[in-house]
Amino acid sequence: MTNLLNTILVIVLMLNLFALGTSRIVSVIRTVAAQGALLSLLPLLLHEHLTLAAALTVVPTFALKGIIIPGMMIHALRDVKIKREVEPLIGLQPSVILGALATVFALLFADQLPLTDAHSGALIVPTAIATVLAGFILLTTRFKALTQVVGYLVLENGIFIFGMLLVEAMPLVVEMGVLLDLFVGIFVICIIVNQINQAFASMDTRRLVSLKE
Amino acid sequence: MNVLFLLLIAIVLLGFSGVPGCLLSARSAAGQRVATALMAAGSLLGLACVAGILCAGSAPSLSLAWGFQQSRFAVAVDPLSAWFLIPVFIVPMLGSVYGLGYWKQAEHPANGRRLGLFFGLLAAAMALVVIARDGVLFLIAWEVMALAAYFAATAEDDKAEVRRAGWIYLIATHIGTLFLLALFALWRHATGSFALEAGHSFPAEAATTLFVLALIGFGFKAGLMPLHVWLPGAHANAPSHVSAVMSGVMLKMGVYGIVRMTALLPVGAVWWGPVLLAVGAATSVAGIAFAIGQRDLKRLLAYSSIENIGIIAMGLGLALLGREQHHAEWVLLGLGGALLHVWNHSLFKSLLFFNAGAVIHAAQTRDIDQMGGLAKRLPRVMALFVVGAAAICALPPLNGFASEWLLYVGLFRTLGLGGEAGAPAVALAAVALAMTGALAVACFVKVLGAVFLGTPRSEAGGHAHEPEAVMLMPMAALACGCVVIGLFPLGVMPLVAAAFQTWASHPAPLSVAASVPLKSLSVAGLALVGLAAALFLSLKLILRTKRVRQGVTWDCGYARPTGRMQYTGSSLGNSLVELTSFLLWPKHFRTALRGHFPRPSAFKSLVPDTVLDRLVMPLFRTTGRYLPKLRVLQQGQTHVYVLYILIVMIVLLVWGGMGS
Amino acid sequence: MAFALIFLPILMAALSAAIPSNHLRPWFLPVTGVAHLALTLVTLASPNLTTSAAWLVLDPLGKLILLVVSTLFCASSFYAVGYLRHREERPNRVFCACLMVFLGIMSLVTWAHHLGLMWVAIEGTTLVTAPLIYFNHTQRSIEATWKYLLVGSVGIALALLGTFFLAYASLHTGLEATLTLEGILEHAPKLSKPWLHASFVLLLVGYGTKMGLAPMHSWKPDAYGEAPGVVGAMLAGGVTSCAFLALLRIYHICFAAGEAAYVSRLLLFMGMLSMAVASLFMVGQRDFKRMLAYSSVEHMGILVLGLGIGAPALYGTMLHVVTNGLTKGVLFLSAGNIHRAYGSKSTEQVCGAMRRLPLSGTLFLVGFLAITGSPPFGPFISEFSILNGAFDAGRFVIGGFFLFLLLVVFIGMGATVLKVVQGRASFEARNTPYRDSFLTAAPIAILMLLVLLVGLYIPPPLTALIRDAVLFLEGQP
Amino acid sequence: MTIVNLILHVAVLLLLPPLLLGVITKTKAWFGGRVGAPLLQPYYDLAKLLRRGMVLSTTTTWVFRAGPIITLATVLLAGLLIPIGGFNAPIAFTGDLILFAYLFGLARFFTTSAALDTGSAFEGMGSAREVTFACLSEPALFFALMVLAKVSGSLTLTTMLQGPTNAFSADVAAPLVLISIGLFIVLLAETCRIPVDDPNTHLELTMIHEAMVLDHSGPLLSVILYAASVKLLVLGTVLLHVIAPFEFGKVWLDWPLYLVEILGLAAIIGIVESVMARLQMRHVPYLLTGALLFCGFGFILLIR
Repeated sequence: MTNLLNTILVIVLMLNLFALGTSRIVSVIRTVAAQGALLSLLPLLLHEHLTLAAALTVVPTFALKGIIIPGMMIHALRDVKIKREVEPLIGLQPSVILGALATVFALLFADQLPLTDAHSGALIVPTAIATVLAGFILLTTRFKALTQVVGYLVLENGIFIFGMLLVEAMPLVVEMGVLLDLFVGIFVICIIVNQINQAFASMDTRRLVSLKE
Repeated sequence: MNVLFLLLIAIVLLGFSGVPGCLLSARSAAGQRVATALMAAGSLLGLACVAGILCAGSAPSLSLAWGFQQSRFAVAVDPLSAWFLIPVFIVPMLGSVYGLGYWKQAEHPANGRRLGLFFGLLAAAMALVVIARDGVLFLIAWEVMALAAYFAATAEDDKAEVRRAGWIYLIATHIGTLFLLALFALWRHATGSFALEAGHSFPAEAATTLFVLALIGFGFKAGLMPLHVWLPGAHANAPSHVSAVMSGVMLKMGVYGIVRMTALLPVGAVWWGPVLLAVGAATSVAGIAFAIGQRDLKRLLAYSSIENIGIIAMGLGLALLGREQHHAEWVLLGLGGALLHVWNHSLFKSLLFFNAGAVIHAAQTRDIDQMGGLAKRLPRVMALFVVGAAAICALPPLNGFASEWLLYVGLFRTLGLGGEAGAPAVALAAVALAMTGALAVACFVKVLGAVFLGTPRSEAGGHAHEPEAVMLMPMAALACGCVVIGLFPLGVMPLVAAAFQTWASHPAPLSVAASVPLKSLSVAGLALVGLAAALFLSLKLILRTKRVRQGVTWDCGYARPTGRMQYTGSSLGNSLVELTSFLLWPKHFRTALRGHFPRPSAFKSLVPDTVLDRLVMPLFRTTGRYLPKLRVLQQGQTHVYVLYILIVMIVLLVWGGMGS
Repeated sequence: MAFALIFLPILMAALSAAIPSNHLRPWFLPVTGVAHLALTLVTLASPNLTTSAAWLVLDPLGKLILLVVSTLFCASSFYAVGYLRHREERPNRVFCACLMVFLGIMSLVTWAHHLGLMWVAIEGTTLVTAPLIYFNHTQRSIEATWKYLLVGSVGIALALLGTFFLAYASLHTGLEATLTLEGILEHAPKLSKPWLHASFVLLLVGYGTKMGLAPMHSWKPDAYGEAPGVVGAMLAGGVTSCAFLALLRIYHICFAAGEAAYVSRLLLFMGMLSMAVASLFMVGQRDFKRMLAYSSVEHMGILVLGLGIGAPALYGTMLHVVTNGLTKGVLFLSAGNIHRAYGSKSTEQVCGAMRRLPLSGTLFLVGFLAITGSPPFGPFISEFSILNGAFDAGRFVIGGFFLFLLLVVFIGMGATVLKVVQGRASFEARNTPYRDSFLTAAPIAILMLLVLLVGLYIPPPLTALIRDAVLFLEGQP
Repeated sequence: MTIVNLILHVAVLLLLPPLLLGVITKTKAWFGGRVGAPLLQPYYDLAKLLRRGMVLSTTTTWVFRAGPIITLATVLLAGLLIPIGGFNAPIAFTGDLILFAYLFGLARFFTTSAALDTGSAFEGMGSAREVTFACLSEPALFFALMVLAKVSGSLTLTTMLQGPTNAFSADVAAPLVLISIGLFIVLLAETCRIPVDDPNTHLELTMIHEAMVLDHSGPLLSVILYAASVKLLVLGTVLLHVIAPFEFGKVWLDWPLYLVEILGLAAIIGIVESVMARLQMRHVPYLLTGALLFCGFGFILLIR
């Protein structure tokens, strides 16, 4: 079981790096969608016996992370002219390297945090942290509003991964709350992104610097 | 019925005296009259209470619980408070009467009501400061006083210079307040409560910290150099009766604070007294030196206030030294001189500011060098001014001399006469005092000569007019005060003895009268007056038979003298300014004369405040220039903002440590 | 009772959204506000109403915040009517609805005794306030909203991660994972330290972002600057208080877990940093609404600092939540009026407000004096108590630094405020249509009076409430 | 006995002063190889001036008349505060030394004001110089008084001035010498003699005292001249007490002794005036600073 779990997690890490490495926004979104879909399966692996609760967690997660939100983004992307992230703050290569470094850091940092026997051996914590960091890298190095939203999504994915540690112990309500909340959050952000698009005829957040000291 | 309730009622009357006016129209004089009536009622009631308390020889106190932890609404009136209460009740009352003529509501619809409101509030707050016996209450009263003074002084806030002066005052007073916050917080930390009661014992360093905090915090208000920066501007730009109250009474609140704290603190380190003496000496000499350099009449008066505060500080320093070295006589003379000078200064400085108000009203300028010859137009004002000026120069037989005389004798005592132990170095302060006296004479001769004597230097002075009675009466009252105290200082000595007991926490071993022959001083004063009168009469007799011709002033054969040929105030003070230029750093603006037929040339000199204009302002400007450079941290780039979050998270994680 | 307090505003929001009239709709706000305040007072008065469900408990801390939020909303709601009168041209359906939902969610925060639920609620505040900030639909307001949402969401995401860490901290020690406050407090001493520390940092950063602690405050000046005054007041007085409540919860847990030393070190650092950054950015600030935002940053710093000083300063800190909330209301609402009257919020155009708007201008000035800690106003008492606390805790250096920063803030803020209120207004500024009306001035005056009251005489019930809150924090209910 | 002394004291104070002026001018004349005016010339002048009428400038006020009067009153009172000859002063009390010093301040205040009252630039210059130099001579005087107080252990002029019986004991001799030099300079400055000021010149630009009294005429001028001479006597007497504290303790010996001393002092002043030139105006402060330093060092020497 743990091996399968870890393989998935490693794939997730790879997807992070891929997301960092590609420049076409569509493919970034697709990557994250795949990541989300993959993650939504995790609960099934963690539960020894498949419960209704777990199933209830999986379905909406899959729907949200895999389909709805990416769909909205691509929809938002449709009426934007530019298709690729023009010159990120740091180039694609460096950001991939940064991502790799972040992964290493995550592995080191995870050793500081003791795990219960049930979770020992699983790569959950390092993956979670690495994904969060990957999200941060996307957020801080990309200029397109959409890409930043994607970064936020990756961030949420990382948190979701960590949530897996608790998924059996925690009452479902939190999970649901999280998903609902994530959904609404991304939803509102996408609305604003559209507004930005209409108002500025661009998604380049570098245009949004009229408010400063 | 506790007399303190009456006193509180009086304070409330003062505080709300301006309120009815605010409800009336902006041009109705009624509001102002009501305000003055309320001020008068409150002040008289207050004076009655103080008199009653002093006669009864009691020290009533009152303490009610209120909202704050470890703090009570505690007020009390002991001789020290009573001493400072009296000017608080007298000067603002006279000020508001003076205001009836000086700041007519009808002529100042824009700010008259506001001024009235804060004028009353200022008086009330000062009274509360003096009787407060609880740290928090004291702070509240203190800040209300400071803010009320700010709003009263910036009545004409549509003028840029008024705004600037007010802003400097506000910053200075706020710094002072912050020091007082620290002071009372430490006090509470050391004694366990905010109650301001003597008899606590402190570790030495705690006592010293408290003393230093008090010295700085209250020094800002009192105007000790170099904390005086706010004083000249604020006094110059405030309406004159506000300046009178600020200079005459509000500065004394700073003095009161120092007196009170030193009374509360146990006998401290040996250097407290000398430090205060040195600061006082420096303040007085520097203050009066700066005063001589001024062209703005009210700035000049403000600097002379600084000088007088310095003199008071010397007295306190002597008293502290005496208390520390167990010389009751030094304490008696130092404290007595200081306290008496507090009264005297509030009398003659208010008088002088009232005069200045009348003069400025008449001449439409504050520039001394534009005035002149006002004696002919304002004879009464001039006569009253002469009294005030002579008094502030500590000339016998007026009140200024009485207080400085006490201080002198005290300082001379430190020589260690007749074999008793002494601290002769301290007596050097007497020399500083003497120098101050001589400079003061120079300063006020300059004012008297340039403002009142000679012939008008400008048009406006030409048709100035005597102010109305409501403005003259307060001045006359204050002048009488100066003369009476000057001739019969013995009368107030019982109060001094009582104050001594409060401050030194043991009764005075010997009365002031026993220590110094004030009676003989009165005799000498009366002798002087008699002598002068006799000579005056005899001269009259002689002149009755002689013929007295009128003519133009002898001008060495110059055909057509004009007013502008007179020696100006600046030129009168110039030689002294040059003498003290190491301290004053005067600025000269002159255009050189060139060629056989030089073009018209002008010379101008002014004395900026060394501390403010050469130290503080440049400092502020520099910081103001470099701080905004930090703005680059916030350039509106969202991803940079997110980066901040990441960084701070990592820093906290690493710095905090996992602590496993 | 919880449900009443939470769902009444939401219900009213639905109703208001339903009715068509742009003119009548705003009146729903005061109705809601008054009703909510009344319910709040009833709840505070009667001890048996404070538990509505396992997760919905109103402890003293919640009571305090609820009181602040409800009072502030009540005052602002009347102001909002007056404000929307001047903005008839804009549809206000979304605005009114969101404002009321906002109140409901904030009530939820105060009641929530389940950290997950509380987190959801706080995220909720982020979402409903976005449209409020976006009310003007200008490019600048879009930008402000975007930054508010993105930075806020990132912060809140970290808070979620922190919450999970906390849950795992209890799970790790073999207890069943729980996020109910009681559950965690029960086993607090047994929580696994590394997870607890990590979660505290994440929660501090996360909720600190919502509070606007430097350097996570970057959204604040933009959002406060672009939002209408009434929204600014609710953000600065409401949201920040709620976020601070969240932080209090974590502090409570760490305190119970015996981690006070570790926690206070970080809190002191963040508090000092926030005060310093705020004061630096206030110096020479030309935009008086942004200046208010920085003042808010500064006071969040003071709160955190007080928390970091610990037990001796807790009373002052709790009091400061109240005084800061109310005073911020005064400042933002009056600033809103001035902005409306001059059509600008830069000190280059705005001067002579005291002559142009006697009421708002004066209230703005007095509010400034109050917030900078001048006696006799409320903030003085709270800040002074914090200073006393610092000295009692033996942190004299911190105390001195605190005073120094207060001075810098006073100078920076005062320069701007005095520019605004003093002097003479320009001709065109004098001829703009806006005048002080009862609805736009009276609520501010009432808030100001409350601030003054707290400064002169703290009502015994409030004192009792604060004392309870402090005792509750120190774990001795 | 005291009555006699009192009468003598007042008589000397009132009558003697002009004679000093006479002696000084006589000495100067003698140095200049002239016969010079009779010793009693100053009395004749005063009498003549008293008989004259006077001219008042139209710009003046009562201050102009008050100046001379108050000056005279103050110097006379000062004269009553100091012991003349070997006898107590009529008015003596602890701290009268300060009154003594400040009486001159009062006189200065009104003299200079009276000068400014005329609105003439020259009198302005005179007043400016007067008040400026006073700022240096006053502290010098106080240093001297402090030395005397310390030496005599008293704050009463009578005791202080008659005190220094042990004047020639080693430890106080040096300070006393120093302050007597300082006092002499102060005396010259306060009484407007060469090298500080020249009472005979009439070049307005270069004068102090004479410049201030340009406009006074007739009786007022006589009052001024008389007051100046009284001032000379008073300060001279103080100086004498310091430099020549001899006394026999017998009335019929001490008064003559005093007369000899004071006239001798006048002669010395005359000599100084004859052998020295007047300093440039801008150098006068240095001279006075010198006096200040002498007295200051005297004090430091004493208390060290």
